[in-house]
Amino acid sequence: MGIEVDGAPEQGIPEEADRVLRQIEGRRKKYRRNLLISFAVLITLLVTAMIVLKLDFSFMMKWLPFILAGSGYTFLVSVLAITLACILAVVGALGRMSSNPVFNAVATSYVSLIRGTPLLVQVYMWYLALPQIGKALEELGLHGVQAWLTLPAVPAGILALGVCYGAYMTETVRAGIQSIKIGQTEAAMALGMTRGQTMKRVIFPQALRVIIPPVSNEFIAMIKDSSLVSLMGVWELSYRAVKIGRRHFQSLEMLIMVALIYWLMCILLQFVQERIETHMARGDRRV
Amino acid sequence: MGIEVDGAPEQGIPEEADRVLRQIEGRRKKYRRNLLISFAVLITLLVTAMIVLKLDFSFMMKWLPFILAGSGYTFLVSVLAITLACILAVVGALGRMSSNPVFNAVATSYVSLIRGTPLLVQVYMWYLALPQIGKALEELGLHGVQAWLTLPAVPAGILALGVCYGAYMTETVRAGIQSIKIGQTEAAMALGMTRGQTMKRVIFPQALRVIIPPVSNEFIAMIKDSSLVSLMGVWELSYRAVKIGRRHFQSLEMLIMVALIYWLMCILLQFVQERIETHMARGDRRV
Amino acid sequence: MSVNISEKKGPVVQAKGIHKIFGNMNHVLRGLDLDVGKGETVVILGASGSGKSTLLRCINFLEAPTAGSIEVDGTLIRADAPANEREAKALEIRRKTGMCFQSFNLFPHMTVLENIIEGPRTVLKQNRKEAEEYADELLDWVGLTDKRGEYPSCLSGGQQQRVAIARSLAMKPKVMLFDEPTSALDPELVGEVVEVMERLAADGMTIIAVTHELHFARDVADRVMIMDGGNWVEEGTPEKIFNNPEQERTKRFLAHIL
Amino acid sequence: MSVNISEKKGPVVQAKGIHKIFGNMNHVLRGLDLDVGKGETVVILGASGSGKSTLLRCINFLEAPTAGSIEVDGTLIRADAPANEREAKALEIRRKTGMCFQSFNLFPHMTVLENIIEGPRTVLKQNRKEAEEYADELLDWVGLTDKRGEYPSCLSGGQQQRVAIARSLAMKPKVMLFDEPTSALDPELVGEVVEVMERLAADGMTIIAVTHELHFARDVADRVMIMDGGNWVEEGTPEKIFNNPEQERTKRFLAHIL
Amino acid sequence: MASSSVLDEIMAKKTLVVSTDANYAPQSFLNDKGELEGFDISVAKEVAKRLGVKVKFITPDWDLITAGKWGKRWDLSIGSMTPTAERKNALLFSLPYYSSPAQFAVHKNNTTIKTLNDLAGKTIGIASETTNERYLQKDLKIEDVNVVYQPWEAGELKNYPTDANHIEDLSLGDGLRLDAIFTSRQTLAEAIRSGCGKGCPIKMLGEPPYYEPLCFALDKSRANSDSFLEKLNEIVKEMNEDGTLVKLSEKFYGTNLIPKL
Ligand SMILES: Nc1ncnc2c1ncn2[C@@H]1O[C@H](COP(=O)(O)OP(=O)(O)OP(=O)(O)O)[C@@H](O)[C@H]1O
Ligand SMILES: Nc1ncnc2c1ncn2[C@@H]1O[C@H](COP(=O)(O)OP(=O)(O)OP(=O)(O)O)[C@@H](O)[C@H]1O
Ligand SMILES: [Mg+2]
Ligand SMILES: [Mg+2]
Repeated sequence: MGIEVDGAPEQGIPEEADRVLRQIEGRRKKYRRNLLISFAVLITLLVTAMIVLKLDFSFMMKWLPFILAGSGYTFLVSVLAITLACILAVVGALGRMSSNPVFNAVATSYVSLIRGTPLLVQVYMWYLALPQIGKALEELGLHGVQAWLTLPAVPAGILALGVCYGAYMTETVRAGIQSIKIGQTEAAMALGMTRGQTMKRVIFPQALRVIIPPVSNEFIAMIKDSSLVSLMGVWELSYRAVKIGRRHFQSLEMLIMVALIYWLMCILLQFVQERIETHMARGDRRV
Repeated sequence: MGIEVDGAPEQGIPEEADRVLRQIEGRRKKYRRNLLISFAVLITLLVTAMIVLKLDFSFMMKWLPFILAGSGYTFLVSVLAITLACILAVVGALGRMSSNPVFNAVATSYVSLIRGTPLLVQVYMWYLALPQIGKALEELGLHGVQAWLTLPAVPAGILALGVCYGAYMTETVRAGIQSIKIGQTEAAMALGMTRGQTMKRVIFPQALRVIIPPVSNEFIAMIKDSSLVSLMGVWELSYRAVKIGRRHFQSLEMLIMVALIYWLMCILLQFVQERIETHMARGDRRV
Repeated sequence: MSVNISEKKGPVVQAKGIHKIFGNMNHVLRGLDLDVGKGETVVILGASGSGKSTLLRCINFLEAPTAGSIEVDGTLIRADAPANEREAKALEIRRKTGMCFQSFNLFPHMTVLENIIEGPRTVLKQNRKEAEEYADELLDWVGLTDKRGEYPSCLSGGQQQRVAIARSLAMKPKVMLFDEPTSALDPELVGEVVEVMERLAADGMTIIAVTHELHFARDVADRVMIMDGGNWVEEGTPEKIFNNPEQERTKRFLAHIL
Repeated sequence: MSVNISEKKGPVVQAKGIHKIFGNMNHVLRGLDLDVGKGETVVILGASGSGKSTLLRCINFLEAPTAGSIEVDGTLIRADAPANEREAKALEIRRKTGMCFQSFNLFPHMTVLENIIEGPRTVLKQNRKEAEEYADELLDWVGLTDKRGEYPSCLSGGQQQRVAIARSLAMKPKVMLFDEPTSALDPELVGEVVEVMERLAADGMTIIAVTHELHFARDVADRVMIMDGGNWVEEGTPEKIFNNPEQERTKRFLAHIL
Repeated sequence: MASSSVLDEIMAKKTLVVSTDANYAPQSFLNDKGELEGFDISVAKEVAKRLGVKVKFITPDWDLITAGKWGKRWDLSIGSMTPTAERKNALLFSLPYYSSPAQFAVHKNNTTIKTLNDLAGKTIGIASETTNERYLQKDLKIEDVNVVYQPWEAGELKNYPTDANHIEDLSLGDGLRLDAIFTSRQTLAEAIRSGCGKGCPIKMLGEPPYYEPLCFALDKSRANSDSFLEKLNEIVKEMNEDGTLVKLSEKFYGTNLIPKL
């Protein structure tokens, strides 16, 4: 039995271990290589499928710049809507956890009603129903209200998306806040912090770590849902693609193209998301 | 200092404590009452808003039975699609965690591609692109393929929804599996179970608990997204509401009505979901 | 550095007739009294579930007692006071009370220094310089000056608990409450935390500790109190409790843990 | 019931030249040997991070050693064997080895009985009746017959650990590995688990235990081994190690925990 | 099998599958019993009768119909489709079975817009990718129709998914979002008649700027459609000559919209 005396520990790595380590390294490399090959094959398959479909690539290339020009609207609407959604989500989450019955009821109804109805219907409500409410109010004597409530397409779209995603994200934020261990609240309270200070200084910064990944996912989903504003005639990505597709009766080409553009945007955003998550992980066990 | 001798502990509850307990109980009751009042006020507001909008209620009531008849399709499509999605999600999650590079690449691409493109585009692809691929294959000599790949509206819708939600749920299932503590795997492995047995007998049954709530949410979301099959001419809820609305130029009435129907369905499903979750919690600390 | 210089006199903590009833009539504390004098070190022992943690948490109102009153350094709260008055007074008591938990509960998103200055900055509205100066003194005192900029996750359990003690001390509390501060630690790390607690007691801090570290109870405590089923069973000097326990229940309990 | 009747002779576990290198050249085990004879009880002591758990986990191949070989009851695996052969042999070794963890790791979705029969049913393909009969014997042996149908979350830590031991024994293992089985337990609950381990040793089970329960090490172990930095520092009978340690490092370590 | 003609296939399965977009009254809509009804529906039933087969309707999205490549899901579109040059890339058109006047409309309360020329610089709502939009863009090419464009330019063309949307938007108020809309006369007449619930507050403006012929459409990508198209043209001619179409037009539109062939 190889008891070693107190002193220099055996530092050498035996040849056998070296072989095993090289084996492990080799297996990792091979795995990574095979993974790459598999991806390449899959992309090739995808391209082949497109060729088999006899897609009119020159047509697609011709309209690409025109369609891409719509991505500005897509981005504008998405960014403003997600900002609105984040604000609503935080307020909503506080409401859902509040012991004030009014605040709680409002938040709960908001989440239930919005999550229970299709976004499409909500878009119409912001666009069509709001002016009618304005009209009704005007008849009750409030002059000029209707003009205020008759939202142009882009603001209506931002409101619709923001309010809708805000309801979904309310639950995400609430789950994030509730995932922070009770011990953190207790430690902060024991220092004499008020509930507000505890939330702001201790709980929320930690919950943010948990919340960021699902919120990025929501943002990615929203980029795609923002195509709903095209219903109101905003010339964003989908609108342009659908319009060109209809005009030239090559909808399939345009749909595939716009799908690819969305996909690229999503991959890009996922990359950004990963960077943010890495950055947020700095308080974690060192790597 | 009130040291008590070894013996019968003081069982009596002092009068003061009684008062405090009654206070707490009173506060809880008051809270519950206020919450109910708040909800009642909110629902009243909602109804008032509808009246202010001068909605044509008799028109809505007249068409209610006809539109409700579409909920059968909505349900059929949603139930079959969520079943497909669950199967795909489990396979996909295993793929995402697999050390087989091909399986892993396929699962990863599936998730990325599907999550990166709008569902609308996917619906069109299943309906429009598949027959064209069939035609191309037929030209390559495979007779009868096109007829097979020319899916009727309902199967195409089920496939589109199922494949799309399967991709989203893949990540849910993966997160659920990975949320099970490593100690569980180790305990199972230490008993001599193979990886497959460990997954099937120990990890998956526990992950199910974590997975059920988000999957129910997906199901609720899918109920609403199932309206996309109306594009292919399936006479489900939305199709009926939209067509009647357009026919009589009363879209708002019909949209609000269909939104309320969806909302009721969602509330119903959430209720069912809560029952299931309670049932699943039986292995938990006793209540 | 001397954390707290005081002559031993007059009670700092005075709990009277504390009852705690959880939810559906789970009667956990059954009318306890507790007086702790200035500079005194009291160790509370008792079986799991006897209510030790609940009592500590009632003292700084992390848990509101169902009946009785708590007085800490002149601030008195009755269990049946109106909710908003109780809330305000509870904040006051908590500022005068430091508490260390079994699981440390450091703020993981802040460095060691930030953890320590968080209380003084947010609660006492001290400026950064003032807070950091005292934090540095405290870090020196617990021997962790070199960990000043690290995040808690990079520290061992023992180091984390020492930071947690420094964080409490930064508020200049009148009493320190310890709830099993060493039971989450590896055996070799227990020593460093107990050593800090001993120095704290020696510096004259008033301490109420729930701990299974018998060495601390025996050598440092002025008084040991045994709890069972939400009642005091016996109290006395460590010599008396460990060598000549009177009550049968005390003997049974000590047999288990010695 | 006697769990394992055997004469003490011949090694059951034979580990030779075990190295373990984690990830980026983190050399945790540095060429360890270990022979454990039939019916022998070996206790491994060492500071946190010295590699005790890693060694135990290498013995039943929960962690594959980077170099060396492990032989358990006639099944031999070399570190550099082809992956699929190693995988198959590892399953064989795990079936001959029981392991108890610090955090019990009972399956929370199964009742106590289901936990115990899970291994025999799934791995050994026993029928339900056979498995339940033996499970009932084991439950009787660990004194938990009345908890047969409960879920683990309703049991105390000590009861959970006893069920975990029964679960391992249900596989009729040749060796039992214990990795700090009592360090997650409240002090009053440690006794009941140690008592079961003692009876196991008395019944002739081969045991390798990492534990800080000095009472067990002193009174039950046949041999105590001290590990530091992935090397053995010293080994011997409990009397020798606790009363006359030779090595400076052993003395330093014992000073910390005694 | 592969070389059998479309007509043979239809006769063999004894069913004619017709696609129609049930978005437009009185061409094709859901009646008070929730069944399909309208001019197009009646025409389709008549066509099937004359072919001696049963008729089956399918109601996909308009985009799915105009995209072509139907993959044999349906045989024929009877949906008041204008044979524009681009559509001819994907579809085959029969002889026109009726024609439709295009029509402007404004809000009832409007007093400033009296003639078509007053529309210069105004915001006009149209359904996206319809002949109406192409006309206002001065880019409409219809077989055998000489289109005369208006001398003025609209201020803004607002696109909507379908006509119902801009009609509802104009009903909100004069000049609120739209000053005028432009669609087919039948659609406007139906909107005014059915009244958006409580009296649709819009009125027609001026004379129709053009009439567009409307035809049946076939999938160009489906092989061997020639005999079917010939047969359809025969049937259209018969229905035109024996007065069937005129009768249906008067039933559904209240006027005769059937051109002389
Ligand atoms: N928040 C709570 N809600 C309901 N019951 C509680 C709560 N906290 C504690 N209890 C109950 O009070 C009893 C006493 O708990 P407490 O934590 O004070 O015991 P303890 O003496 O600190 O035990 P341990 O040594 O395990 O920490 C427990 O049995 C538990 O049932
Ligand atoms: N899965 C792993 N990956 C990387 N490093 C590991 C892993 N497991 C253990 N280690 C490293 O091996 C070292 C020894 O760990 P091990 O758990 O064996 O120590 P131990 O003696 O059991 O300590 P303790 O008393 O804390 O349980 C640790 O310092 C750790 O850095
Ligand atoms: Mg406690
Ligand atoms: Mg260990």
